Order: sequence, then structure tokens, then C-alpha cells
Amino acid sequence: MNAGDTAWVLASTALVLLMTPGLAFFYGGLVRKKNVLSVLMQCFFLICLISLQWVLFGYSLAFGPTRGGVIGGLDWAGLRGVGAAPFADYAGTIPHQLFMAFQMMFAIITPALMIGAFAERIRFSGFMVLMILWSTLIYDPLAHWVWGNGGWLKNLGTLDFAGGTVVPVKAGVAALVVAVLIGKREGIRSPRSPHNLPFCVLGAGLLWFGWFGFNAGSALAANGSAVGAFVTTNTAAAAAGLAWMVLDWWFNEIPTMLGVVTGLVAGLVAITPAAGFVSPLSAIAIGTGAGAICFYMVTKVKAALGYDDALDVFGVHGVGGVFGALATGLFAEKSIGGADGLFFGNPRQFLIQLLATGVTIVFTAAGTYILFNLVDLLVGIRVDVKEETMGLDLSQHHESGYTLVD
Amino acid sequence: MNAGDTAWVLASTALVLLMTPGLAFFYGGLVRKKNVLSVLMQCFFLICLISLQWVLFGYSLAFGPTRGGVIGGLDWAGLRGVGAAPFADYAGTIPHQLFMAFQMMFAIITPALMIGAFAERIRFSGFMVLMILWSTLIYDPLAHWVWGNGGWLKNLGTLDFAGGTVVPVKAGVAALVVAVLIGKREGIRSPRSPHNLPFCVLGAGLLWFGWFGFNAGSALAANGSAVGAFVTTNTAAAAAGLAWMVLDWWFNEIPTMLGVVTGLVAGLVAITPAAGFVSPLSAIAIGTGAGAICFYMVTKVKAALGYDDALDVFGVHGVGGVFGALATGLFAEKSIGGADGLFFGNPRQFLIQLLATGVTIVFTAAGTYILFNLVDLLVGIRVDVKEETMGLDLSQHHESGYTLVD
Amino acid sequence: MNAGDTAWVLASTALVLLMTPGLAFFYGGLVRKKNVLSVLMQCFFLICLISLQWVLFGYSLAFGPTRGGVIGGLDWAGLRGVGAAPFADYAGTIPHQLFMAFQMMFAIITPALMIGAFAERIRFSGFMVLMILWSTLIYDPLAHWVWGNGGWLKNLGTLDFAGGTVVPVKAGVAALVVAVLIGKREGIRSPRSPHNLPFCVLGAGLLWFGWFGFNAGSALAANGSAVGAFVTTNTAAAAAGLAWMVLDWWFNEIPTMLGVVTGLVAGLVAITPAAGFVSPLSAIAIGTGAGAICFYMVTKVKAALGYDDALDVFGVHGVGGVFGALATGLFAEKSIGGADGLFFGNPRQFLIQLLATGVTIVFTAAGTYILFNLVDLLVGIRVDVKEETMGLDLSQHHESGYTLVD
Amino acid sequence: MKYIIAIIRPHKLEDVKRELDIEEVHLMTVSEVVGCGRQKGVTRVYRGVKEVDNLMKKIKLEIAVNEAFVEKTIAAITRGARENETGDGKIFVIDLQECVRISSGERGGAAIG
Amino acid sequence: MKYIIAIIRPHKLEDVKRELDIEEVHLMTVSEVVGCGRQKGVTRVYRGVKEVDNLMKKIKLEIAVNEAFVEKTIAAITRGARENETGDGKIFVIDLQECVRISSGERGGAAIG
Amino acid sequence: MKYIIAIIRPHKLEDVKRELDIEEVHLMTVSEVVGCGRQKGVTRVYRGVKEVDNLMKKIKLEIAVNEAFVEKTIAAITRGARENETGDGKIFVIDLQECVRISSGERGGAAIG
Ligand SMILES: Nc1ncnc2c1ncn2[C@@H]1O[C@H](COP(=O)(O)OP(=O)(O)O)[C@@H](O)[C@H]1O
Ligand SMILES: Nc1ncnc2c1ncn2[C@@H]1O[C@H](COP(=O)(O)OP(=O)(O)O)[C@@H](O)[C@H]1O
Ligand SMILES: Nc1ncnc2c1ncn2[C@@H]1O[C@H](COP(=O)(O)OP(=O)(O)O)[C@@H](O)[C@H]1O
Repeated sequence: MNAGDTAWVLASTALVLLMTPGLAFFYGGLVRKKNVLSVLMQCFFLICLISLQWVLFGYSLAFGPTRGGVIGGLDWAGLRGVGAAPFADYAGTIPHQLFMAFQMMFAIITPALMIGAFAERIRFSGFMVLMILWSTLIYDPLAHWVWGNGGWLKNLGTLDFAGGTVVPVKAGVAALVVAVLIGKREGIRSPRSPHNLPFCVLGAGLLWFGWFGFNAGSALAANGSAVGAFVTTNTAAAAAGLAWMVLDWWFNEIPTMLGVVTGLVAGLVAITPAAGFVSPLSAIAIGTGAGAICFYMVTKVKAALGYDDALDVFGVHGVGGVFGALATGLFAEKSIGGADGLFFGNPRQFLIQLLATGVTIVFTAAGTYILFNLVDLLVGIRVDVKEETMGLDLSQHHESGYTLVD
Repeated sequence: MNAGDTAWVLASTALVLLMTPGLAFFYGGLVRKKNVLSVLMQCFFLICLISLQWVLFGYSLAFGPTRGGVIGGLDWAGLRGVGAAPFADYAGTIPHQLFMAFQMMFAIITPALMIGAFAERIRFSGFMVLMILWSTLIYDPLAHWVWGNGGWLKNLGTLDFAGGTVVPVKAGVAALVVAVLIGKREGIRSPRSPHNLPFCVLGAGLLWFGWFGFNAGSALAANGSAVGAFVTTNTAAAAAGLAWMVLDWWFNEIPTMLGVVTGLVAGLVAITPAAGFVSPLSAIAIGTGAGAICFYMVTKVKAALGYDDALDVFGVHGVGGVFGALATGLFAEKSIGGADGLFFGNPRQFLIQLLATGVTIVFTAAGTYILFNLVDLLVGIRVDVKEETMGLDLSQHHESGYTLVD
Repeated sequence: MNAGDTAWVLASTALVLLMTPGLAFFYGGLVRKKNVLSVLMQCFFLICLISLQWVLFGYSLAFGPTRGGVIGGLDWAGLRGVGAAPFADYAGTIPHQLFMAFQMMFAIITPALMIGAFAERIRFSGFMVLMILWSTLIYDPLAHWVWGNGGWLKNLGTLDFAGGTVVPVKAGVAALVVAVLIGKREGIRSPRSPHNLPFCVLGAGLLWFGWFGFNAGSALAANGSAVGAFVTTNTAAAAAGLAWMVLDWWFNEIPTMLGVVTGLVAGLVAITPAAGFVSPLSAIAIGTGAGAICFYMVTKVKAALGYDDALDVFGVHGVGGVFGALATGLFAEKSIGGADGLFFGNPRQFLIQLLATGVTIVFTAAGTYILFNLVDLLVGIRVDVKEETMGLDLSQHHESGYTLVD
Repeated sequence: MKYIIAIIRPHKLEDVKRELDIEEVHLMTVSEVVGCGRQKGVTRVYRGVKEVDNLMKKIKLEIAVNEAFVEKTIAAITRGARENETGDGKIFVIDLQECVRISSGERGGAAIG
Repeated sequence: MKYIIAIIRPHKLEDVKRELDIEEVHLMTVSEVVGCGRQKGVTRVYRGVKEVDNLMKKIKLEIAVNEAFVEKTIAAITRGARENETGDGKIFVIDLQECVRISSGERGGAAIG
Repeated sequence: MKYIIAIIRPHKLEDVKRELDIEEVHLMTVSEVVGCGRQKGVTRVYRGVKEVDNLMKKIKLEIAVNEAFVEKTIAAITRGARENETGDGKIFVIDLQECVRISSGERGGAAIG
């Protein structure tokens, strides 16, 4: 065990925990005043829920001794045997329990990312049931495939530095499915101004800060790989923020604050699978590409298709994630992370990335579709019109974000 | 000296510093608009004040060479002799000055916790004097007894991983005493809606984040004990947040955002003395218990007794802290932290915990009672009615939190 | 390479990144509602811009192999050769790329500090061009002189622990120059109440938190020097916050929240160059001095001179920085940081500090003057009156911070 | 001339504006208010304690019109705001003596539109 | 019918509502305003610079009532809001020509309550 | 007595107050509103999508005055608020029947100032 590595992964785990409150504010600032708490509540509920689920059985399902490459066994349920000693197959220099905790934070933020898609119209009880099922039946298996010891996608040689396939692609695709199935918000004809854009910016700042833990922490050590991931993360975010800004200027005469923070989040998403595998200059390319593609998705494609992905989870996380996963297969360099991508002479890697991403998309979409319908039948997922116009804060939580007169 | 341990404790110290601004927002969001700055101001004043007091003489009183197990001598006043070399009796692998700084952050947040009890009606000058005296005459001696080399409670074998006795119990009890003595707020017949619940949630997020430093940092090393404390901390917070949510649902038909954040803070409080001594599954029990007991205190007992503990410092921190200190004596496991509790065959530990908690309560209550009356006599602790209805921001600080027209 | 040191500098780098969002809120809360986004936007734009500039060529200009002590060569452009191996001349125990990333965050926050001076009236396009030029032509060379291997001021023996000369002095002086040249805000006869003082306090909290990375991270290792810098940083901030509070009380009958946070930032600024060279007791002196001098500047001198430094960048950062740089030459102690100051019998050090500060002031002022006029000519730096009265959020970014009706 | 004050449900603002536009009433002043009416209030929970708050968020419209527009305006607001339930709101009509357009100094009916 | 506008101190809202309830006046519209009156303003300090701000936070009530209730309403507001000091506020009474309940289309005195 | 309601541009508040002070009109109530007028709205961009919002931020003044002050007040507001452009705002004058000073119980013209 190495104290330096442990110190960095401890700090990283705390940083990734902070991302979910950051995300809560990033999303919370964008909705209307009457729904701000519902977004925060969903995020905090997920922190609490998954923290327990993971300790009780989630970690074991995702990372426990494999059952045929498909799912982990329950051998580690309740963290039995997951203690201070390192488990070398995952991380040889830090306590096994720390690896577990670090992964927990990923399991928390993935469903949290979806919240933006069905914001302002989901029933809290339906949300709860959906999330419990989704985390267990979709997230945990997929995590096992890509990251678990013996997982079949891992065995294929998929590159996914910090979970760009598992986390944003999955969240983005599931978000799209739910957004389409739950239907459009009532009476929203045009985008509504964010009720508190500074909150959104605060959230973006915390996300950027926390993402260093997400990506550089994924090296699971305080070493050159962590540093490399740190630098590519920062670089891609910056490039994507600027890319969005330039496109905003080009198409709308002026750069916007929301554009910059949206862009930078797209960049963070896209660099995630690639962080430890690519050079800083490739990170500029990936970031710029992510900014541009997500801009196009959100401004053009979404309008054309007409689904109501309230806060653009699919457009930013889904699309950015897919782009990043594929870009990893293009820009990876053996001298940096141990494997080459297409641009460095290894087309096979690109095909593997394509396959892994495809599998993720199909499995997530199908699973989410089934779960949604099941939960809708049993509990009901959408609030009724009265509750929606009144706002979810009052109707689902009997609270208001702010006082009007006090 | 170990660089990895030093790195983690440096990071933890910064994290614990951040808890006080986090607390400021947790509390600040709950008061009425006209008092938000007074709460923030009191928190920041304490950060500044105790930072100096601790360097000048507080650390020496609390941790300096003992005078009969009762108080530290002034040998280390002005940090004389407290330098880069480790002081093995406290922490053998990090600079002595770092141990001092880490403890400083605890000395800051303890009185800050009390602010919620007398919020919206305390005179700033009275507050200042009370806090200077309280920190020096109540906090420092008690810290010496429990943590100081040769402190009499420490010698008895009290278990207190991260200060669950010293910090929340003390703050909670003192808060209750002050809340009762200062009297109820003017014209508050029913609970007032929080003026900015998102601020409160932001504060809770920062507290959770910072609490990793508080508890996992208390291992004073980047090792398995730190990791264990990290995991139990997260688990207990999650369990307590969910427990409160379920009770809210049961009694009030609906889960609330304020309920979840209140619950999770109760969980963080309760796990604090136990963090490095119990298993993650015991942490679930402790968290759930803390959530339930604090819910009961705040909704039933407080209403029955009728004191005006404005932001429930006693109900959440005091009660949660006492519960946690006793639970440590129940759930501690030798294989984890070196000592067994009642449930693992060692009833003596439970009795020690009971004694330490009892001593803390009696000493704090008596001392706070005396200091309050003294300061009230000399300076006056309560604002007059005019100042109170005008709001403390304007009357005590000549400022407003927000512009109405700008 | 040392994992513990790497862990701490990784964490520090993330902390320093967070300072710029912190600064954004510190400034953003102070302006009027209609300009809040413009301030946030400028801060985030700089994070993105300098992150790329630094990777592409900025780092190489500032730290690359020297060309005569005046500027770094482009040998390291695009981070060529800046990899995982340590570069011993800068930091022997952490990856070279990490040193680069840590320095990047300094290059980001320096121009960001200036934003307060010309807030509420700068054209965004003019701002962009000015910042690109300023960073490249003023920041990078000066960084080279003071910190670069072979830089001429470094060779002279200037003490500057964490960039107190390069960062705040430079930003403060440039801010004053721009504030004077751009002219006063329209229709501002008296100070305007901050539109959201809690945001300002939030920003101050994040700044304090992040500054631990800035100063203690500058040790570039997790060692006694880092711990010493950590403690002096905290102490000076506290002393300065209290100093301002006392002066506020003295002159205005009452302590203010804005006063405390302004004071503590002044303290953080002043201790920066001295952090690793002075004792905690000297830090109290430096902090107190900084609080007092900045109070005097902001309340008296500024009013007398009549320039419109909207958020007192010069009064707090410029003056605090100069004071700190000189105080380093007074209070430095060989036993702490390897060099003595005037008070410890080495007047030469004070003269060197004087020279370095003087050079910084002259070079920055002259350079900023030229760049301002150039950019004003080419792009135009000030918005027209219509845009100004409408607010920069709407006129420069087509957005509003908050909804009025939603 | 009349000064019309209408209190409506917040989410009806867009519908009301659309209906007013149809009637060629384009000018108005809008603000957020809280209303206490016959409508049963909302339940709020604060740390496990439940209570009823009878102040509901509403939108207030102020519209100055010439006599000829009064009934049209009332009708348009009613169409846009109605859900046929308690809480839909009220319209108040007050006599307006004078109206001045600041930019031109015009007065009376000419200044109103 | 009359349209009554009252400006009161913010912390008096609950007292005024209680007094109005006693008089069976339950309906009203409430908003936050800032008032500039005879009351000496508040001192504000901004970074060491002191100035007096004469805009004070107030609450505005709007209450439409039938003639029979006018004096009762004025009396109730006065009882609830009075501290016998400058700054207590003002009550303004305006003639109300028409009142429409949106949900039912009722008009006049019947719609008011 | 008259009840004057003025809608002005936000940044003109200080100028208007100064002009009113000159005319010895010191009392008023101020609030933030959004206005929909002839003034072309503002363009807003939300994640790359542009739209025009015709609700502009305005300041609303309410000033109760005795008859003798009506024209002076209108003139003062006009002087302070005018930029000679669409969007400058409007002034509405309504008949005020009664005015009560809460602190003293005074009524009518004596209570107004
Ligand atoms: N007499 C009144 N005076 C002032 N405001 C009123 C009056 N009656 C109703 N209102 C306003 O209209 C809103 C709707 O009134 P309410 O009684 O709930 O609905 P309805 O009349 O449609 O049943 C109230 O919240 C209040 O703001
Ligand atoms: N003539 C007026 N026109 C409009 N509002 C007024 C007028 N007089 C008073 N007000 C409002 O009433 C509030 C209280 O007035 P003030 O003169 O301070 O109290 P009082 O009349 O009780 O001495 C003011 O802040 C203002 O909002
Ligand atoms: N008929 C009206 N009824 C209510 N408010 C009005 C009316 N006309 C104008 N306003 C208010 O006055 C503001 C300025 O009106 P606008 O038409 O833009 O300016 P102007 O009349 O000076 O050209 C509007 O934003 C609105 O708030």
C-alpha cells in the first residue's frame, strides 16, 4: 500500500462526491423557480440511495467475482471481505475499500445525470422506483462488463479511462429514452430562461473541480498517468467551452454564459474515456469536437426531432459521451496510456470502441424502455397537470425554494 | 515523516476549513432574508477569531503539556516549538504544525455550530465576547480532557474518533442553554419558510464534502483507518438522510428537501465519534438511528418543550452527537479500530462513553450558563425589539443580503 | 518522483482552479443584478482561454529554457518534452507536467483578478483581445523573470513564495491602469449595494479554501514548508479580516460582512509572497498590516483620487500585494524559508524586494497602458451608454442572471 | 380610460398574453404577487412540522385602456386565465383620469396605446 | 366598491392579516415594495464608506371591498400595523368600478368576496 | 387627491427621485415590474437558440399627492425619466378618495405628505 496513492484517491473520491451537488446546481439553476428543489432533491436522494445500495450489494454486483463475465456475484455484499488490504486486480496500492468508495461515486452520478432530461414533470415516487431498478439492473451489469474483473467488454480490450462509456453514454441514452416516453412539459413552447443562471455557473465550477477527481483519480495512484489525465481533462474542457462560445458568436452574434458552461461540460464528458490515453494536443481536438457536435445536437437536431430533453442531457452527455468513447479509439497513444488508436495505426481499437459503445447504447436503451413502462404501470411516472403547473417543489415536496414575502 | 500522510492531512485540513462556510450557508439559507448576513458574519468572524486564538494560546491550552490532566500549559503559546517535526504522541508521520492546524479547524467549527440556536436575535457584540470566552474556557479544557496528552478522559479510554463528543455534543448542549436563556424570537408563531432553501442545500453539500476531511482526516494518515472512516461517514450520512425522508413521508405524506439535508447532517454528526471504530453495516444502523431520533426530537420533543432553538442545533447536533458517542460504545469492533463495544462483548466501553458524554454535558451546560449570564450583564446578548424586527443585517451590520431594487 | 508530493500538488492544482470560480462569485455578488453574468463570463472565459494558451505556448514562454533571462524559448510549446518525468530545476519530486498545470492556474487567476476594476462597463470583445495580449506579453515575461530558470529577477535572489509579486501586484497595477483609462461607470454617484452579498461571501469562502492550494501547494511537496505556508496563510487571512472589522467598527460604528471578507482577501494577498518564509506570528503582523492599509486605501485614498476601480482590485490586490512583497523582505527568517529579511538582520533582501516590486509595477503599468490603447483603437474597450444602462448581461451576452417573472 | 388590474395564476401568463394580443391589447405591466383568496392554501412542511400557508403565488397584470377596449380586455383575460376553479383570479377596473407618455409628452387616450 | 392599497412595515403582515380576519376580510393581494417616506432611512456601509439609504422595505396590500367594509378594513389595518411611529405606513382608498371573478364570470359586489 | 403610477426605465430611478425632491415630492413607493410595451423587446439566447422576449424590466413608482402637486409631479417624472425614445414609460393618474396615515390616524390631504 502506498500512502501517497491513497491520499490522492481519498481526495479524488471526495471530489467526485462533490460533483453531484455541483450537478444539482448546474441543473437546478436552469429550471423554473417552482421546480428548483425537485432537482436538488433528486440529486441528493440519489447520493443517499446509491451510497447504501453500493455498500449492500451494488459493488458486489458490479465488481465482485464474475459470473461468466456478465455480472458479479454477491460474495462481497455488505462489503464482506472488502477491507483495508488492496485488491491487486483493481488497484494494488490503495485499500480495496477505497477503490469501492471511489467507484461508488461514479454509481451515484450516473443516474443523477439523467435528472435533467425529465426535469419539471416527474413524480417523485416513480422517480425513486425507477432509479433503484435502473441502478441495479442497468448500471451494475454494464459496469461489470466494462470494468469488472473478467467482464466481457473489458476482456475484449475496451479502453475507458474514467468511465466515459459507462457513465455519460449510459446516462445520456437512458435520459433520451425517458424524455421521449414521459412526454413534453406542459405549456413550454420555447426555452424558458434559467431562473438562476449564477447557480448553473456555480454548478459548472464545482463540476470542473470535481472532475479532476473523476478523471485523474481514475489512475488510482498519484503518478504520471494521473497528471496526464488531469491535464487532458482541463484542456478538453477549455477547448470545448471556447468552441461553443465561438459557435454562439457565429450563429447568434454574441457569446453566452450558458453556452460556455454547456460547452465545457461537453468537453469534460468527452475527454473522460480518453483522459489517460491521449496527449494534451489531442485533448484540444477532442474538446473542440465535443463542443461543436453538442452545439449542433442541441440547437439543430433536438429542435428538428422535437423531443423535450429539458436540460439537454442527451445532447450534451449522451452525444458528448459517444463522441468521446469513439475519439478514444482514434487519439489513443501507446506511449501515453499503453494502447494506440486509429490515428496512431491501430484501427482495431476503434472497432472495439465502436462495439462497446454500441452494446452500451442498445442495452441501456432497451433496459430503460422496459423499466420505464414497468414503473409507469406500477407507480406512475408523470405528475398530473395540476401538480406540474403548480411546480414540483410544492406538489412533490411541500416546500418552496425561495420565500416571496418574508 | 510521511509525504502521503502529510498530503492527506493537508487536504483534510482545507476540507474542514470549508465546512464552516458550508455551515454558514446551511444556516443562512434557513433564516429570513433580513438575517442572512448576520449568520454568515458570525461564521466568518469565528473562522478569523479562533484562527488567531488557537495560534496564540488555544492550541497550547488544549494540547500543550498537561497540568494534571485538566488543562494544557502555555508552553506552546504562539506555536513556540510547534514546527515541522512530528510530535509522535499526537501524530508521528506528519509535521506537528499540521496536527495543530487540523485541530484548529475543529476549534472553529464547534462554536460555529451553535449559531443556529440563537439566530435572528443575538447582538453581535455580545456574541463576540461570549464566543471568545466560551472557546477558551469551555472548548479548550474539554478538548484537553478528551484528546490532550494526559487528559483525564483520554486516560480513562474514551473512544472518540473524530471528536463526536467534543464537537457536536458540546455545541448542541451549549446551543440549547443559550437558546433557552436568550428567549424566543419575536413574533414567530410557526416555523418560517427558509428564505433560500438552495443555499441550505449548497451548505449541506459542502458539509458532506468537508466532513470527509473531518472524519477520514482524523486518522492523521492516508491509511486503512482513514479509508474506513471515509466509508462509514458516507454510509451513515446516506442512511440518516433516507431515514428522515421515510419518516417525513410517513408522518407528512411527502418527502422534503429540508428533511433529507437535515437527516444527513444528523448522520454525519452521529458517525463522527464512531467513524474509525465501526463497520459500514454498523454505520447504517447508526445513521438510521440518528435520523430517526433527531426527527423525533425536532418534530415532537421540541414542540412539546417549547424552547426556540431556531435552526435545531440541539435537536440535530446535540442529540445526534450524544447518540453517536453512545453508539460508539455499542458498535465499536476491535478488528476495525482496536476496541470493542457493548455489542461486541465489552460493556465497559459503553460505560466509559456514557461517563465522557455525561461529563461533557454537565460541564458544558454549567459553563455556558455562567458565561451567558456574565456576558449578558456586561455587554448584553439580545438585541432590542426594534433591531430584531428590522433584521440583524441592517441593525447589526448596516448591510442587506440582497438589493430590492437595483 | 514522490507519490505523496504528487498527491498534494494534484490536490493543490485543483484547489487553485477553483479559486477562479470563487473569485467570479466574490466579484459577481458585488455588481448590480444586470451585470452579474458578465463578471462570471469573463472569469470562465479566462479559465478556458489561458488553459489553452498555456498548453500551446504560454508555459514555454514563462518557464521554457531562458533566452537571456528575459523570456523562455518556444522549445516547450505544445508541451513538447513536458511529461511525466520531473524537471528537477523546478520540482524534483513531481511530474514536470504537474508543475506546468499548477503554474497554469496562476496564469489563469492573475488576469481574472483584474476583472473587478473595469466591471460593469467593458465590451466583451475588447476584453477578450486585451486579455489574450496581456497574458502573453505581460504575464508570461514577468513570470519568467521572477520564477523562470535563469530569469533575471530570480537570479537576483527575489523571494516570492507563491507569486505575490507576479500575481496580485501585477493584477492590481494593471487593474488601476485600466480603471483609469476606461473611465467611470455611468451614473454611479455613490457605492451601489451588492446585489447578492451571500454570493460574495461564498466566493470568499472558496477563495480561502483554494488559497491553501495556491500557497501551501507552492512548496511543490507535502512537507514542512507546505505546512508552514498553510498555517501562515490561514493566520494572515484571519488577522486581516479582524483588522478590517475593527476599523469598520471604529470608523462606522459597526462591523460589516463585506468588510470582513474584503479584509481576509487582502490578508491572503499579502501573505502570498511571504507564506513559506515567515513565522505564524509574523503572519499576524502581515495580515493586520494588510487589512489596515487596504482599508485606508479603499476608504480614503480612492475617494480622494476619484478613479472608479469598481470592486477595488487595486486597493485590495495591488496594495495588498505590494505590501506583502515588501513585508517578505522584512519578516523572512532563514530558519523557516532559507533567507532572512530586514528585521532579521538582512536589509539587502528588503532592497531586492523593493527592486522586484518596482520593476513589476513599472513594466506592468507601461505595458498595460500601451495594450489598452492599442485594443481600444482596434476593437473598442468600452460599451456605449445604452448597453451600459441596459446592463452587460443583456447587451453583451443576451442573457439575464435571474428571471423576474417565471 | 380605465386602469385594469388582473390577478391570475402564474402559469396562465402566456395564455393571457396570447388572448390579449388577439384583441390588439399589447401593452401591460406585469409583476409577481402573493394572493390570499378563497382558494385553499398549500401545505408546507418544515422539518417534520406541517402547516397550511394561504398565500399563493400569483401574477398581477396592469393594463391601461381606452373605454372601447375595456370589455374586450376583460373577456380576453378571462379566456386566457380560466380553469373554472377557485383560484383563477380576479379582474378589477378603476377609472383612469390621465395618461402621459413620457417620451413624447402625449396625453390621454392617445398616450395609452 | 373600493380598492384599498396599504403600505405597512414588513413584520406587521401577520398582525394585519389577523385583524382583517376578525373583520371577515379574507381576500387580498400582497407584494414587496420599497418605500421612501418621512421615516429616516437606514445607514449602510460599503467597504468602509457610509451612506444613508432612504428606501425602506415595506409590504403592500391590495384589498378590494364593498362599501360596507371600507371603514372596517381601514380600522383593522390600522390596528394591526400601528406602532405609533413614523414609518407605520399609509392606507389609500380608490374607487373601484368593476370587479370580475374569472372562474365564474360574476361581476360587481358579488365577485369581490 | 390623486394616485400617480409611473412606469420608468430602471436606471432612471435616481434621476426621477432627484427631480421629485426638487418639487418637494419626497414620498413614494417603488417596486420592480416587467413591462410589455411598444419598445422592441430584447433578444435572448438559450443554448444556441435565439428568441425575442418582449418583457422588459421596469421600475414602478406610486405617488399619492394633493391636487396642487399633480402637474408638478408629472413634470418632474417626465424630466427625470425622459430619453426621448420608445420605452421611456408612462404615467397614469387615478382619483384618490381617501388617504390615512396609520401612525396618527390623520386623513385626507393632511395625511398624504
Ligand atoms: N377582494 C380582493 N382584493 C384583492 N385581491 C383579491 C381579492 N379577491 C381575490 N383577490 C386576488 O385574487 C386571487 C384569486 O382569488 P381566489 O379567491 O383564490 O380565486 P377566485 O376568486 O377565482 O375563486 C387571490 O389570490 C388574490 O390575490
Ligand atoms: N404620498 C405617498 N405616496 C406613495 N407612498 C407613500 C406616500 N406616503 C407614504 N408612502 C408609503 O408609506 C411608507 C410609510 O411612510 P412614512 O412617511 O415613512 O410613514 P408615516 O406616514 O407613517 O410617517 C413609505 O415608505 C411609502 O412606501
Ligand atoms: N397601456 C398600458 N398599460 C399598462 N402599462 C403600460 C401601458 N403602456 C405602457 N405601459 C408600461 O410602460 C412601459 C413603457 O412603455 P413603452 O410602450 O415601451 O414606452 P413608450 O410609451 O414610452 O413608447 C411598458 O414596458 C409598460 O410597463
